[in-house]
Amino acid sequence: MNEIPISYFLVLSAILFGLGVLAFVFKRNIITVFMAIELMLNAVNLAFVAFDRARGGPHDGWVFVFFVIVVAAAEAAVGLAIAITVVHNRQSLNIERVNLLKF
Amino acid sequence: MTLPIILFFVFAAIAVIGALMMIFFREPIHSALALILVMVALAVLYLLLGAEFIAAVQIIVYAGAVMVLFVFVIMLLNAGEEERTNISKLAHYVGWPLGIFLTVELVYWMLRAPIGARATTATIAPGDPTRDLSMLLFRSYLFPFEITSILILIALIGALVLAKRDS
Amino acid sequence: MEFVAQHPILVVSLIKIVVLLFLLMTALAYVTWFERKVVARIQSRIGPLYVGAHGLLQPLADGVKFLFKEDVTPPAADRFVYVLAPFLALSLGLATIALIPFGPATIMVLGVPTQMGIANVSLGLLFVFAITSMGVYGVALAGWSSNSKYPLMGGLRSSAQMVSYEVSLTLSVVGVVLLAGTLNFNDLIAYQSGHWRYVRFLPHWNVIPQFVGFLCYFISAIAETNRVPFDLPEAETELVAGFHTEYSSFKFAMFFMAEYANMITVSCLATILFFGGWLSPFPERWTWQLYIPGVGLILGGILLAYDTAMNQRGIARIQLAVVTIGALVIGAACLLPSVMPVVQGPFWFLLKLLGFLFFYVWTRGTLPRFRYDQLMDFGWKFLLPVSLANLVITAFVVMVLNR
Amino acid sequence: MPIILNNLWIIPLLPLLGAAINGIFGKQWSQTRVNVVGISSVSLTFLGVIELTREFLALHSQVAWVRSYAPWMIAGPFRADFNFQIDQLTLVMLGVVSGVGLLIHIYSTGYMAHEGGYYRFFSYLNLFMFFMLTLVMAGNLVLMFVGWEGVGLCSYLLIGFYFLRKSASDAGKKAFIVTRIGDVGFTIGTLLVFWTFKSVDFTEIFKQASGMPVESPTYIGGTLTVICLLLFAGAIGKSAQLPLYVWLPDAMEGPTPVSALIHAATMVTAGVYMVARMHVLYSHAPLAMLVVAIVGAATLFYSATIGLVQTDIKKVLAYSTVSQLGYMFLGCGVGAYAAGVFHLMTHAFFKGLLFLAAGSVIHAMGGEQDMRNMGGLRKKIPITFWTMFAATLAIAGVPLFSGFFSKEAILDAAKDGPYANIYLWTLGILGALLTSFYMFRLLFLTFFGEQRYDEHKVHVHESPKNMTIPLILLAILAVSGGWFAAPTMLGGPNHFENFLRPVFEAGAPAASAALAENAGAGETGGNALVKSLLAPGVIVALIGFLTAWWFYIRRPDLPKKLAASMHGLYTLLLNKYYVDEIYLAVIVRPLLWVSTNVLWHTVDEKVIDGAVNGVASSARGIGGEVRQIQSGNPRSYATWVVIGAVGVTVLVLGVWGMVR
Repeated sequence: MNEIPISYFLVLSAILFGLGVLAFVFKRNIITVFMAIELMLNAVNLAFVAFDRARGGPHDGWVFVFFVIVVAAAEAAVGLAIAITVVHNRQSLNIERVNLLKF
Repeated sequence: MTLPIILFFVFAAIAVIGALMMIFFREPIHSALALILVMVALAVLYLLLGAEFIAAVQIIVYAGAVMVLFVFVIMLLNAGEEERTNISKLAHYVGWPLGIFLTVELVYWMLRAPIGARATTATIAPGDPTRDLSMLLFRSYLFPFEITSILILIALIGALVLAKRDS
Repeated sequence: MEFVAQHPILVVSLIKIVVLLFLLMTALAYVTWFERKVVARIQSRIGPLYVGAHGLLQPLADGVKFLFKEDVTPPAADRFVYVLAPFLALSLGLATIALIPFGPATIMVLGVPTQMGIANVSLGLLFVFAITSMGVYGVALAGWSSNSKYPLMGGLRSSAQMVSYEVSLTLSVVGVVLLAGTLNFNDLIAYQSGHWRYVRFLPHWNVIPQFVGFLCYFISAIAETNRVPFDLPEAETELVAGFHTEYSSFKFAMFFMAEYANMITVSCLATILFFGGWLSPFPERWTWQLYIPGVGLILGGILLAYDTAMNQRGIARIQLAVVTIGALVIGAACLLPSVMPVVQGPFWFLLKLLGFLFFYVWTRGTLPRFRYDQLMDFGWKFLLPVSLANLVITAFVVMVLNR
Repeated sequence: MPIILNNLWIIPLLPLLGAAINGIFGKQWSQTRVNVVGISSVSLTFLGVIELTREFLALHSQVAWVRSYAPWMIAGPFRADFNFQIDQLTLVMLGVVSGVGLLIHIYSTGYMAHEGGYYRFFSYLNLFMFFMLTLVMAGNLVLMFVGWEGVGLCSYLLIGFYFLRKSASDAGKKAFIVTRIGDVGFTIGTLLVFWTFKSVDFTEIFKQASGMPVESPTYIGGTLTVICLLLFAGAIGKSAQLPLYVWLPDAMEGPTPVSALIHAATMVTAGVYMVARMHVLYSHAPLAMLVVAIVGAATLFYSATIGLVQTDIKKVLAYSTVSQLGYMFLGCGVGAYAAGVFHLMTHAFFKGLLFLAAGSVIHAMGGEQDMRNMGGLRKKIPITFWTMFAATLAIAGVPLFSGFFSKEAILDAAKDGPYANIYLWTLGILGALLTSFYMFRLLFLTFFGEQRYDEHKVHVHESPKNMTIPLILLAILAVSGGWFAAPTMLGGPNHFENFLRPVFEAGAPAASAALAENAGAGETGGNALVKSLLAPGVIVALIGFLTAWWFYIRRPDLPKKLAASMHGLYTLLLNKYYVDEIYLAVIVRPLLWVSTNVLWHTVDEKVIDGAVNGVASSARGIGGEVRQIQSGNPRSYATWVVIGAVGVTVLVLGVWGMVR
């Protein structure tokens, strides 16, 4: 009963990824920037699962998704810790105000 | 027009709309909620793709843990509306169009991907997929798995050290 | 229209959902009544009495009251989230029930064979955890959005508590999963059928090998549902009412129901994982056990009838009479050979469920509240290691036995 | 089971170890311990060489024994290994180097006892031994070049041993640089050899070369000729021949043992060894041989004339060394390689002895080197006197002494060898005359006549045992070192040449024929005896002796008169034909001027520094502009990332078309 063409999922993942990129460029809030990254990772995961489904057989694709999720979790933990310290030091969440490291 | 396709379109729409909301909401917490929505929708899509385990993990880890962390941090820092500054001219004038261009391009190539034509009914591996996954994870991918565990540990310590107050 | 005809599953599921939702709502309402009664007895009071016989209509009254109270929203609140939170909490609380199988028998609905319970997911347990893990949001968002001190504290506390106890909750269950080698509820229950080889009278339930796991599970379950003695989020004496301080009328009710729904979910889970779900404790060959539900109900009916006749007056007597007749009729129905096998599963299931609920109430009646740091220490430094050790040992044993 | 033959590396390694140990730890050590290390390493080497000789002779092999230990340079077709080659020639050299080297080490323990930097001296000396042995044993040109340069380095270090003395350090530099001029030729020669034979291994080279035709003696363009001339340029530098001899006299600034070991016995003979080693090529390039012979003859006469008037005892010996080297080259040049090598050996003995004895004299005189302030030391330091007397007789070519045989062999070859050339022979005879004259002059001035020094200032004393014993041993060698060839006096065979025949016959038809004819010079014994005893060499030696006696014993006032009478010539000789001055004016000054004004002030300061600074400043300028990119604003960075992503995707997917 399951006859959705893979390309649907791929296109969706592409769109989501692009939106993630847009958010990545557009958002000013450190935390939301991280969210943008998470969004991109999710899009990639979708692509992985779709490919895995398309080729059938052993589910290596899922394994990769699994690893991506793990890495994303780690990244979020550290990144948010960094965000906290940044806010403590700069009293601002706006990444455009965190610009001492220049020239 | 069958049930799965309808479901797909519904949840794809939810995902895309959620992502857009995430971009356009000013309150970080709203963005977070929008992102959670996207993730849940994606979980459903995974179900449509027959990846039940991944769907569950997606919800448990992403929606249940990572995003909770985000929400926590937002609460902790009491992040208010983000100020739409445009100090970076580059991002303002180049970032946007390029991002859109990238999206369009990716969609184009994904449409041209040779694999795309294949329907999801292609082949379903016999047996319990979750069991196969565990076999893969603990047999062929054992080493990366252990590495990721170490990575998690390191991340844990790093987060502790970073977020700890000096006093 | 023919689309629906193509997919009868939709209709069937819809019907089942409606029915179950109705039952569950009532159950929730009457669990509150049950709790108040029991706590009252524990504290040697009588409890609700005046609204209906034995205050049987009290829940109804409460519901009406909640509905018609003024719905106050603090001006500083973040409206969207403020409204979203209770819906989130309640819907998530109810959603889990969809995965719980109440009985084995496949019943025909519109000629479509389905089982008691809405969905039979191959990874049911995992999905239950998925949904419960989302449960944090309700609390946290509620606490944050109402934009005042106490709710925020409560929200942070309870979400922290839920997150940290979720870990040990999950870990304590993994032992069972290892034993049964599956995540599907039906398979889990099927694994527990039968009796132990040497001690024939003991049912082959997971409590016996996984007793430590069970303890860990139940303790963290209580914490997960923010119940006494872990009810710090709504510790009246410290933070007025925790995360739902600012919530009034029906939103408050939603949180309330959500809490009880979670209780029920968790208890169902305990039943399924450790107490053999719908299985009866008696061996198959004791055929008379089939009569237990019917007979039990009829006896209860007789008891009620006596009560009605002796010490009820006026409208209460009529109400009670209705209940009595209902009980008798259902009991009689349960004795019909066609119905009898169907009833067995749900009966035992509900019985065990009731036991757990009683246990909940009991702890609430007796135990004092933890201090916050004690709670966290207990969760991280005692419960987690213990459940981990349990997991490791179980895994080892399973490995040894399977070779 | 030959031990050393299979582990040739032991022999050069021992001195290297000694050098390393002394160089690293010696500073803190006592002299005795330094002695133990230095001497024992060399003596072990000596024993090793003896054992090696025994094993090699046991083989009775007519071909060279080559062992390769490790690949060293491999670049395309070019390949140079650490491979050692052993044949009779090598054995002779090894014997000379290790034997004389050992004696001189022992001598040094006495001579250097009161000098600073004792450990340094011995470390250098051992290092020199290492390089010299490498040079001698090398199985290919490149490795040989390593030894070649290494000994040059050690010579530099040891000449400038008293580096606090400016003259010493200058002399060191001079030696190094002048030698370098020749080495340029050597290097090019090596390259040319590889270019010609596609290999640098001696065996391979000789195999191919012996097949090639003998080139014309008039045409200079022949490949082999060019190669030989280039290599010979290196030899000129190393062995102090005309016109590059100038460094050797200055090298006398070094300690006397160094002069003995490096600048008399071993290093300076490396050129001769090289020519002998490459004899196959030379014997195929008659023109080159002629050049070698001419240069040798010219040098021997020229430097002998300078030696006549020198007053510094070591300078005299230095010039005589140059002229003796000239003899060796003459020998090689006329195709009597064996004779050349023979003279090399005997010269190592008597000249080493002469230097050591001179050192002993200087030691006795407390550092005095000017012969005019000596005299009458005969009684004071008898051992030194007698040993030196023996050496003088040897170098003067008095019959039965070692020098006699080798020099006669060379002169014979020059007179009636295959490449005989009567003019060169004449020069050789004249050289012999001068040699005997200035050597006896030195002897008389030093040991006879009335003493011309102040008894109270210098307290003359015989040297300690560890100096005299090497003297005696060397004296014995200097006397008997030539007796291999003794049978020739009775028309018998020349054992030395027979010993070396397998080497020099290899692929060199002309030379070997000459040797055969030479060795089998079979007249009747009586004739041969008379012939050799009345050989012009002997006669001129006698004349030289008599003139010297007449001038410096009988009529000591005569030299002054003579010098006064032919003043111009005298000053000319005294100032060594003003060669140094000429070089200074013609080469050094212009070179200095060019390097100062053109290379330094123009090329270096303007061009190179300008380029470097320009690069730096331009980099700074660009950086100053580009660094604006690093605005510190993460959003801009994010945008850059996006730009990169777009670029990559467009490139990979669109341009390269990874997806089709």
